[in-house]
This record gives sequence, C-alpha cells and structure tokens, in this order.
Amino acid sequence: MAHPAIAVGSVSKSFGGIAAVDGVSFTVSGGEVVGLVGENGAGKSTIKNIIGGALRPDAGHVSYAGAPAVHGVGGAKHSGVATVHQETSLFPDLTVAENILIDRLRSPGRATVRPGQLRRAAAPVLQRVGAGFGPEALVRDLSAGQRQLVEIAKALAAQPRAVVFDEPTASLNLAERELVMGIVEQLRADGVAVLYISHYLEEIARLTQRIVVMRDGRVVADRPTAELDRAALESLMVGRELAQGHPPLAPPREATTLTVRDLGDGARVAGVSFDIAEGEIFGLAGLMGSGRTEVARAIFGLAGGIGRVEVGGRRLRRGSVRACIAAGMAFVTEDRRHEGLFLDRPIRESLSIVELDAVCRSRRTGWLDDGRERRLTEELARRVRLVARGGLGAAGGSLSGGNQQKVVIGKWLAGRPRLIILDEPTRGIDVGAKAEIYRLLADLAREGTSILLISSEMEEVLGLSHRVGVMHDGRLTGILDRAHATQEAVIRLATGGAA
Amino acid sequence: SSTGGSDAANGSGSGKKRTIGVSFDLLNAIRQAEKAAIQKAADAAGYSVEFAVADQDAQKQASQIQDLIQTKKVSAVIVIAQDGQQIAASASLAKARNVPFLAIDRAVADQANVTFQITGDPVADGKAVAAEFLAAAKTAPLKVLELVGGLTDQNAIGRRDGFNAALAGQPGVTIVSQVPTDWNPAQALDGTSNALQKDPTINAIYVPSDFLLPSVQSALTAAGRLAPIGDPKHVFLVTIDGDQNGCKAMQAKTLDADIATPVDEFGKQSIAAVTTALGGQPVAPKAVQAKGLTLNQANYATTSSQVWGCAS
Amino acid sequence: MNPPAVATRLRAAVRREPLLPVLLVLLLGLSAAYHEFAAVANLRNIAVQASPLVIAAVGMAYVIMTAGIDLSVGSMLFLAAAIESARAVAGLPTAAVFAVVCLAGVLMGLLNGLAVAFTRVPALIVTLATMQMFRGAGGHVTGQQNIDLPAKLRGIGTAALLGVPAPVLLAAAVALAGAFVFRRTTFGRYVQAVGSSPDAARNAGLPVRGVLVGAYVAAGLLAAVASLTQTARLGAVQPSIGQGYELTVITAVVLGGTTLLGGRGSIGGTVLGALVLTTVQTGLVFSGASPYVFDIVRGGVLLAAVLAAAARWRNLAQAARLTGRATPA
Amino acid sequence: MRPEPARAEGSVTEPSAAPPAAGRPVRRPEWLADLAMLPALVALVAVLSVMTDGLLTASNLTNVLSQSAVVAIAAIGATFVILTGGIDLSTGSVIGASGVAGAWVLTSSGSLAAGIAAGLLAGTAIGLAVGVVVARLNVVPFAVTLAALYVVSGCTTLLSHGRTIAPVPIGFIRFSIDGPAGVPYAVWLAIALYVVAQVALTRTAWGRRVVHVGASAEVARISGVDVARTRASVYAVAGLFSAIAGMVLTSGLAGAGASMGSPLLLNIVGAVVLGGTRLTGGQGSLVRTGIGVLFLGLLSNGMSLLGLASFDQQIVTGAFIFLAAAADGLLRWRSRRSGDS
Ligand SMILES: Nc1ncnc2c1ncn2[C@@H]1O[C@H](COP(=O)(O)OP(=O)(O)OP(=O)(O)O)[C@@H](O)[C@H]1O
Ligand SMILES: Nc1ncnc2c1ncn2[C@@H]1O[C@H](COP(=O)(O)OP(=O)(O)OP(=O)(O)O)[C@@H](O)[C@H]1O
Ligand SMILES: [Mg+2]
Ligand SMILES: [Mg+2]
Repeated sequence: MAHPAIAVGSVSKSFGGIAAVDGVSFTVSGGEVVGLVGENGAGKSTIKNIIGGALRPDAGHVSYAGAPAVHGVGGAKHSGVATVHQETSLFPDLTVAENILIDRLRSPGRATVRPGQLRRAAAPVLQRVGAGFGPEALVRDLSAGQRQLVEIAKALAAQPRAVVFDEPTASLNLAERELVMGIVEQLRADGVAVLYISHYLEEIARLTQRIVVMRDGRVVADRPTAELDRAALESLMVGRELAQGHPPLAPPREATTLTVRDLGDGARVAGVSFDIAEGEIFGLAGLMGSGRTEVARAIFGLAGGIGRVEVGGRRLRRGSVRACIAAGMAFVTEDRRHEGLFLDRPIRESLSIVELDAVCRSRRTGWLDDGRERRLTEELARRVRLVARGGLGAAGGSLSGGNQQKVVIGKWLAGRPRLIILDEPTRGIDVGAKAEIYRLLADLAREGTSILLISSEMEEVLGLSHRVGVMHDGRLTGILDRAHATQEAVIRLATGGAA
Repeated sequence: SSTGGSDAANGSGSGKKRTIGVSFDLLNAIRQAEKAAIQKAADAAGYSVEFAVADQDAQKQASQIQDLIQTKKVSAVIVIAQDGQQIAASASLAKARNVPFLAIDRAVADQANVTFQITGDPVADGKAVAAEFLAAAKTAPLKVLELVGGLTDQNAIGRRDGFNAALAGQPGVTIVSQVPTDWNPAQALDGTSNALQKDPTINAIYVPSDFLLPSVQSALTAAGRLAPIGDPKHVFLVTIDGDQNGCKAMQAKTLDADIATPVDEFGKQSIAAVTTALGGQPVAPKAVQAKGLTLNQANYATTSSQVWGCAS
Repeated sequence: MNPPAVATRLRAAVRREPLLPVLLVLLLGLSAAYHEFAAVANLRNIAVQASPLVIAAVGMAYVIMTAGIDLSVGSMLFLAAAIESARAVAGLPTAAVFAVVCLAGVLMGLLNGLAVAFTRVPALIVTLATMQMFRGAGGHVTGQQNIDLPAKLRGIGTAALLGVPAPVLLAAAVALAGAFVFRRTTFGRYVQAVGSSPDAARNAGLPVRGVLVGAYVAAGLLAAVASLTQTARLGAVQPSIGQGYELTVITAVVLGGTTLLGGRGSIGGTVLGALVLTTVQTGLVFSGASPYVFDIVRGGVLLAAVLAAAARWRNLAQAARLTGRATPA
Repeated sequence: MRPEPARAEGSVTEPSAAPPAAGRPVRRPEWLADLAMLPALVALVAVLSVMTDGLLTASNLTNVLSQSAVVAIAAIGATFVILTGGIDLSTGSVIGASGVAGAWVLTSSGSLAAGIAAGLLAGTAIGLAVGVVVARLNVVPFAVTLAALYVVSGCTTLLSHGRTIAPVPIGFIRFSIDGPAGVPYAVWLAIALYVVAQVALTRTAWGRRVVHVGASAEVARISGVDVARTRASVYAVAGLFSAIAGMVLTSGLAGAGASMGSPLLLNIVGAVVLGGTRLTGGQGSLVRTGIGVLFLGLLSNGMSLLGLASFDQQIVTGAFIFLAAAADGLLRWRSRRSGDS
C-alpha cells in the first residue's frame, strides 16, 4: 500500500528539561483530514514545528511518504509539506506577493526577480483564499486576520502534498472561517493530506475523518471522528468532565460605568456611541476589519482622539493609557505576543507590571518588596489557573499560546478594574481554559465589573453578553439586547443590512 | 664621555641597564623619526627604552606614564604630550616619584615639574616659510592659499601665526584663502581642490606639514597645476617637517622649500638631559626651542644630508 | 510624454526619495550664494569627493538593511589602503593590485559576516572588535609610516572618461548595481526579508546566515573599492586614513532614509544621502566656516533627516493601511 | 500605532538569559547570568599574571582601578540606556562638554562646588535633551545620539576655541590621586555609584520599568508604563553619569579639553556589552558591566606592561572583546538550541 504522506513515529521533544512532546506517533494519509486537538500546552504546535522541520525531535522519527524527513524547514518544503503557523510568520516590510512566493521569487527561467510576474503569480492564490487586499499591499499594514489569510495563501502557493494547519481560523470570523474550511475540503478532494490543529471542535467535527487527541505531550486517543461526540472529545482533552454551555449571567446594575460618544480614530472608525452599565457584559461583534479592535484601542487611549469617553461620569483625557488605567480600565489585547506579555522576562514580571506600585514597600519610594510581589503573582496565577511548568520564574515565551493569554488576563485582575476590555480573549485557547475564562468573566460581572467583549466567535458573544453591539466598516450599526441577539440579526447588521 | 658611560652600563654584566620610558601621542612618519632618534641616542648612552603610544587619547597617555613610572619603575620618562595642559598631572606624578620628566616636540604648559623640554619653534618655522615666500615674491607677486593644521594643536597655531605675522603688511604676497585641514589628508585634498576651484589665480600654497603634501600634489594634478619649478604653471610650494615626501618633491623640483624639524636634536639633547638629571645635576637650560632648518633648491646639495627625511 | 504624466512621475519620485528636492534646493541655494559654485568643474569636484562615500555607503546600506551595522568600515578602508601600499603588492601590475585589494576587502567582510551569522554576537560588537583589529593590522603593514603610492595606482583617482572622472563612473556603477541587486535579485529580496523579520526568515527556511554573510562581504568589498578611489586621490597612505569614517558613512545611509531597525530603506536614498552630506561640506568650505561648525551642521542635518524620516514612515503606514484595505484582489 | 511585528518578533529570537529550569528557581539564574563573564576575567588575570611581572602588586591593581574609574562611571549610564534597548553614542562628547563646562566655571569662579555643579548640570541637561528627542519623537537612538555626538563636540570645541581649560586647583586634582587606603577617592566614588545603581536597577520600580521598556516597549505601554518618560529619564541619567565621569577625568588630567572623552566611547559601550548586558535591551545589570570594565582595564594595563606595540594592542583588544562576547553568545545559544531552531 502507499505510504502515509506524514508519519510521526514515537517523537519526543523537551524544552529545558520539560517534556513538551513525549513519544507521539500517528500518520496522515493523502486525501484525509486528521484533526489534532488538545489543551493549551498539550504539544500540538510543537508537533507541527517538528513536522515542518522547524524543530529537531530529541527522539523518534518523521517521514514524508515513506521517505525519512531531512531536518530543516527546507527539507520539509522540498518534500511537499507546508505548514500554516499559529503565530503568523510573515515579513512586514515585503509585499503580500513577495511573502507568498518567498521561496520562488526568481521568475521561471530567469536570474532576476520581476515584480510584475510576482503580482500575476500571487493574484490567483489570493483570490482562492478570498483576500480583500491586493498582492502589492505591504503586510505591515494588514490586520491580524488578513495576515492569517496571507499565511494560508503562502502554504497553498507551494502546491503541497501535505499541509499542517495550526489554528488557521483563530483570528478569523465566521465568513472567513467558512472560506478556510472550504479550502481544506478542496485540498482533501485534491488528495492532499491535511493535519488540522484547532480549538474549534465544531470545525474538527465537520472537517476531519480522524482525530488525534493530545494531553500533556502524549497521544491519549486516535480514533475516527464518527466515534467521538463533543463531550467525549472534551473529556479526553481535559481529562475531566466539563460544565457545558455558558455560565448564568447576573442582571447588570443601574449605574453606568462607561460612556462612549462619537468615538473615532481619525482613520477607520467614526461616530461610535454606547454605554456599559456596572456589572454588564457588552459584546462587540463584526466582521474582521470592521474596526472593533480600533474601537477598543481608541477607548483605551491607544489610537485616535476623537469623541468623548467617560468612566463613572468622569470624562477621560484622551490618548493617555495611564489615565484610563487610573480610571479603572483594563485592556486585554488581541495581539498577545507583541503587546500582551514579556516573552523573555520571568512570567512573574508580566503579572505584576500593572500593579507594580502595589508591591512596593511604600507607594512613594518605589522600593520593590519581593515577598509581596511573589504573593500577589502566585495569587493571580491561581485565579487564572495558569499552567507554568517552569514556575513563575520561567520566561513568558516558554508558555503555550493559551497560557500566555491567561497571563495577559491575569495581570489586570490585581487592580480590581471597573471596566475590562477584552479583544479576542479566547483566541487560540482550549475548551477547558475557555470555560474557565467564561466563568471568570461572569464572576467579575457579578462583582460589578463592566466588560467590553470583542470576539469573532459568534456563540461566545451571544452566550456571554447582556447586550451585543455590531460593527460594520468602522460604524456601530446596531445594539441588540440579549433577547433579540440572534446569529441572523448579528450577521445582517455586520454585513451592513438594517436591523 | 657618553661612550664611556655606555661601556660602564653595558660592560658591567650586572645587567643593571637603566630604562627610559617613552610615551608618544601617536605614531606617524615624523614620530617614527623622533623615535629612531631617541633610540639611537639612548643606545649610545647605554639606556634601554620602553616605548608606548597613546593613540591621541590623553587619558591613555596618563595611564601609560603611570604604568611606566609605578609598575615598570623606569628611571626617566620622555613624553610627546597629547595635550600640553593635561600632561601636567603625569608630570607631577613623575615629580612625586622623583623620576626625571622630559618633554619633546610639543611644549608643556606648566614647566614646574618638567626636568627638560626641547621643542620645535612653530612660530619661527612659520616665519622661515614666510621668508621663502617674500624672497619668491621679489620676482612675481604671490596669491597664497594657506592650509591650517588642527585648530586644537599649538604647533599648528604657531605655524599659522608665525607665517601670518611675518607677512602682515608686506607687499607682493596676499593670502587669498585659508583652509582648515584638521590635520586630515582627505580634508586637505578636498579643501585645496575647492580653493583652487574658487580662485584659479592662486599661484602659491603654504602646507604646514609634509604629510599633507601628497594631498596637495594630487589636488594640483587634478587641477593640472602640478609643474616643476620654472614652468609658468608651477605653484610655489613651501612645507614644514622635512620628511621623505618633502625630500622627494625637492628632488623632483616641484617643492620650493621645506623647513626641516631637527628631530636628531630632540633625541640627542633629551637623552643628554636624562644623563645629567640621573647624575643628580640640574639641567640647564631647562627649555630649548630648536629652530627648523631651511632646505631650499639653493642649498639643497649642501643641506639635504642634515634633513631626517632625506637621510633614509 | 505629456506634462501631467511628468508631474505625477516627479511627485512619485519625490515621495519615494524626499532627499531629492533637498539636494536640489541645496545646490541652487549655494550656486546663488557663490557664483563659482555653479561651475561645472566645481560640480565635478563635488561628485568626485562624494564618490568614495557613495561606494562605501551602498555597502553599509546592505548591512543596515539586515538590521545590522558595520563600525569597521573606516578600518577596512585603512587596511585595504595599507595592503595596496605594501611593497610586495604595489609592485604588481595595476590590475593585480586592484584584485588583491578587493580580495582583501572580501575577506575582511567575510570575517565580519561569519562572526555575525554564526556566533550570536551583536553586529555592533563584532564590528567594534574588528574595527580595532583591522586598524591594528593596517598599522603592522604600514609600520605607521606615510607611504606614497606609485603613479600607476593613482590612475583611478585622476583619470577620466569623456570628461567624467573615474571615481564618479565607479560610484555610479556601484550605485546602479547595488540598486539592481537589492530590488531585482533573490539575494536582495532576502536581505530585506531578513532585516524585516529574522524569525519569519528562519521559519520560511531562508538561508539567513548566507544572506548575512553576503551583506557584510558586500560592505567589505565596497569599502575596499572606496579605499582604492580615496587613496588614489590622496596619492599616499597615512596611518590616520579612515579614522571616524564609519560614522560619516552611517550618517549618509541614515540620511538616505534607511532605518537602523532594518528592513526599510533604499539604495537611491543612500546615494542621495552621501551627495547631500558632501554638498554641505563643500558649501561650508566655500563659506570658509571652521570644521567645528561643520560638525554642528552635519549633526543638525542628520537629526533633521531622522525626524523627517520617522514622520514619513508613519504617514506611509497610515496611507498604506487605508488603501491596503481598499485595493480589491 | 500598531506594534511592528518585525521588532517584537525580533525580541522572540533573543533568548531569556535564564532558561526555565525544573523546580521553581527564581533569582539564581539571574545571578548566574550576571556572573557569566567572571570566568573569562579570572582566566585573563591568570594569563597576564604569568606573562607579566608586577601585575598583581597592590600598587598596580590600584593603578588599574584608578585608570578604569572614568570608563566605569560613564558605563553605568550606558548600561541603563542599553537596558532600554537604546544606545548613547554621545557619551564621549558629553564627557568632554561637562568637563569643559565644569573646569571653566571652576577656574573662572574658583569655587569647587560651583564648578562641579556646572559640570553635572551641563551633562544632565544635554542627556535630558537627547532623551526627550528619543522618547517623545520616538526616533532611533543610534541616529539621534550620533547627531548629538557631532553637535555637542562641535559646540564644545567652538566655545572653548579648541583650548584645554587648565590648570584646575590642586585640591581638585588630589581627588583622583590620593584617598583612603592609598586608593584614590575617584575609585571609591565609582564603587559607591555601582552599588547605588545596581540597587536602583533591581530594587526600585524605576529600575524594573527600565528593563520592561527594553524587553518590550509595547507591552510596557499597554500595561500603563510611561514609556516616553522612562526612556527620557534613562538618557538624562546617562548624561549625569557622563558628567560625573567628565569631572573625574578632568581632575585626573588636571584640565579639560573638548575631545578628551571621545576616545572612551568604544571602551564604555564595549565594557557594557562585554559584561553581558544585551544590546536589544531587557537583560543586563551593573554587576555585568563592572566585570566588563575590569576586564578591559586589566587587559590594557597588562598589555602596556607587556610593552606591546600600539597596533598589536588594538588587535588584541579587538580579539578579546569579540572572543568574550562570542563565548557568552555561544553559551546562550547552546542553552537555547532546543528552543527555536
Ligand atoms: N520554545 C520553547 N521553550 C520552552 N518551552 C516551550 C517552547 N515551546 C513550547 N514549549 C512548551 O511546550 C509545551 C507545548 O507547547 P505547544 O505550543 O506545543 O502547546 P500547544 O498545544 O500548541 O498549545 P496551544 O493550544 O496554546 O497552542 C508547553 O508546555 C510549552 O510551555
Ligand atoms: N496589525 C495591524 N497593523 C496595521 N493595521 C491594522 C492591524 N490590524 C488591523 N489594522 C487596521 O485596523 C482597522 C480595523 O481592523 P481591526 O483589527 O480593528 O478589525 P477587527 O474588527 O478588530 O478585526 P480583527 O480584530 O479580526 O482584526 C483596519 O483598517 C485594519 O487595516
Ligand atoms: Mg499552539
Ligand atoms: Mg481585532
């Protein structure tokens, strides 16, 4: 019989004495989509990196179509294996076309690079992934979501025999998710082998024929998709039963915490007005690029200065993050690796940074008190259920994506904020962690904290929010209360239709 | 007696040969000549020499002198100061350890702790150059381009002031442009080309040091003005120092005169002073200014042998 | 072609290289102030004086584009000159001498490149170290003496083709080649890619180390070429050659709008930067100002350029963001 | 403005000095990292002491210390700047400027206090100006400080007419000649400053913020750190320390000249990075810098004892700077090979 396109044989890999992957074996054959699921830190991305040649396994072997893998990214590419990275790996200063064709810049049969030819070669691939931007655009100017599309286009342009997707839809919204899944199905139809890593179990259920479940670096199950229902899958991943659905919401209080009037950033977003009451969770839905992030950043003083923002009735000086924090605001960024936490400083410092003054012996002197800092940070780590195998002294970069996100949320909890703005808080987070974060948000709301929740995950926004605001092309096109907030209504507003 | 001294020092195999520490500000052609002169005189007098270069770093020079005196325990130090003022600290250190402290080539401001000093006489050299210009001006009036050395270097200042003073109010010689070179060949080259560009009637150039000569020559070449003496295109050139460039140019008859620095004197007299001082006598006179030796086409045959640049 | 087209093209060019109008204004202003300035001969002067800087700066641009830096240019310049003047070498036929010097440049660059690419030592430190080593080595070769060059080696400093001086031709050739390689070859694209994001480069399996080495070799080679033209004009080799030159070269590159963060910049801008710097210098000589004023002016110009560049990149990003979204595939 | 992934990702490739070890060791790795260069220093001492005689004598070691004092003090400021991921090329000219300013007031007014105050004030002011430009307009420090280098040294030379300001009162010179235990006051001052600075770095919120700005300005900004203020403050501090160094140098040289500081720049930056403080910021300490300074100090002292020719000294220094840095780099690399390929 034909060899499987990808065969992973008892592969192990550890970082600084911590086993990230431990004796993992599975195969992916042409024309099948295999799902790889597991909690944050289970080792999925590590496996992907090993298959893609970016990491060398400590033990075990990888083979492509029967041929043992030559180490190195080049080797994998050469044998027709493409990977779509979780954290995109593009060149911000190069054009989209150059990024997509980075391996084949030279025009066929020529010694030189010809921009026109690159453009022509890139355009169809971009079309295929339904990108809304041209091959000439600089990646620097694209949003997180758009970058993900470029990343996928890059993989497809190589005409691969096998593709590994690592959470390709994490930064996409419904429409584009559909698109990507269409692409995956197309690939399968073309006989390409696909390894699909995702935390969206419905995607897994829909796309895959077989599911490999990882926990703590080991494979705990490798079964046909048909045999696994959602509950079974989750308990396999987490190793325990999960409380299903969203936690109950307490009704918001009377007093309004946040008042936003005619907010704009001078570029994309304008005329956004809404209020959030004490203890209310206000969802913000919309297509990618609709400007939700911009709104969040504008409120938090990171972008634009147009419009009025009040917290507890006190008008805020615009464009000043510190003023916002002083007024009790907190902001969980969508771009955790670059804005969320220090990748190469101890995790502890990322947790204590917001309340550094609080861990000083006396606020005025600014003398740090290690004891207090340790107590505070360990308390926070517990509250967000952080899994840091290296301890809080380890570097933030050594955490898996999900646990990094927990740190980013955790650092704000020290200050007991009145208003938390979360931009894609559960992006790239496993079901277990998600449930924890949902409960955390519900608890915070119950204690009276107001929450602005931006998410591309429809059922998350609908399930968690008292009210849902919908954005379209930089405008707030409507606000639906819980009763009227249905998928259809949101989509209609998000695509510019009337409420 | 110096030979006798040397016999005494070398002959007695006790190996107790006295060491002189030498610290230069930098090392280039003329410094090499000065180094050689010191070495020669020292060998003759039976001293060994510890040599250090400070790469134009005043603090480094201070450190080197400190190391020489305190750790190497040299019997005397001869210094070409990077900075005539800042060397004072080192001088007082030497005084404290009562090690004779001698300065050559560049004058030291505070003479209190200096045992002996022999320098060129930049002002006199500048005057000597001016004299050559005046002589030449008798035949035809000169329009002069004056290059100026580093504006923070007393020698450069002296050479400029002596020259200007001697020419003040003299008919026939007019300084049409002054170009600062900061002792930088490239700057001299560009400055000269630009000046020749600005005023093509320039027919004489004062080059304050031989090591700028090649730059000036190629600037002239580029302007098609490099011609031997007698040729109407010839530009009247006078320089100071008397190194190999100068001598070659003299032979090639493209250079009219060169005021040679008496580096051998520096060596001889400083080492002599060391011997006196180590002998316990006071050195007199304490400060000597050795005039430059004028080498021109007229006296070339007779004088060139005494010019260090022509010796090699 | 019709005027509006010309206008738009001009505007585009200016947007790409904002230094262009600056240079023109500078030239016009100086010509107005000093009537000898406008003379063809003088402009040729400026071009000649600028050419070593242009050549060295193009090499530096490549290095800076990879988010690196090369402090050893000045010393490479000196060591190359020293080797050129060495008895053993200077005796050879002219072509051979040039070959040897260029080879020396390549080797020096190779040393820098290998060190930067294979040890994780920051470029600043690597080149800080080699800066000293090369100068020391040069000192060995020359014995800290002034050495005249034989006439045959001064040719490329003084010769001219159709009235265009050799150094200018050389500089022009280097600039064109540099620009072409940067825009139109995989190496050039990789240089920008590596500077733009080393991580992504590694993920994409680009020959990161090869690219780094290549950039530094280019810098070394061009430093040697610059040295050839420079010494040919000076006619002699002094121990002080190239001291502090690295800062001038870097100034020219930064002036040209290349950011020290790597990934962004252009060869054309670099050339303009060198020209502006030289023009300012000549202007100061014409005005008879002291060299210290020159330092102050140079610093001021650099600062202005950097601020302008910073603002410019911001605007570009803004514009691109808005259009980038709009452009349909 | 959105973050520039290019930069942020760049920081990912830079390793954490301390790889996450098993168990929960928190500070020990930091300490080990701080002392990474110590073996190299010891080795150097060993080699030099066999090759030369009189290296390890008390008087010579005192000389090494007093000769290193100026660089040591200036390197403190440089360390803070580099910790934020910046660099200050103007250090050398600020040393000159503040020295000249101080010496001028000192000689003209005759008051020691006034002179020193003037010097420190001048340096701090320049540093602050540079810092404000770097921070508020946020442009690349390398370029800004390069410009500052030209402007400052140019102005100083212009104002002092290129002359050296001397002589300064003998009492002022004594400061770098004698002191308790035969060790000059200058050295004691340097040591004291190192203790203070190291404490400020590791034990105060300001120090922590400096490191954070270097580790990731974006993260710091979003977490409420006033990045601009922190940056500016760091350059002001650097200016202050350069000024102190300038005054010490003036006392050591019995006079101040505009260009006296410029040759020191290489040693200052060299010492900081040699000690193992990361040029991209976020990792480093004054312990490391101290080691770096001693390394370079001993090296040049040893070479002048060996009577090496100046160009050989340059070669050796260069080689050592590189080897030391490479050794450190290789260690980090090895420790992280497993990390990113
Ligand atoms: N470069 C690294 N250095 C040290 N430890 C690492 C490194 N990369 C990953 N790890 C560790 O390896 C384990 C697996 O990480 P990995 O990223 O594969 O998890 P994951 O399954 O992809 O999680 P997520 O679903 O959040 O992406 C984690 O415990 C993480 O801390
Ligand atoms: N990383 C980025 N760099 C530059 N511009 C960006 C970036 N991300 C988004 N933008 C711009 O900001 C505007 C709004 O994008 P934004 O990210 O806020 O959309 P969004 O609704 O938050 O969708 P998503 O969060 O999925 O990107 C768009 O014009 C986009 O081009
Ligand atoms: Mg992952
Ligand atoms: Mg967003």
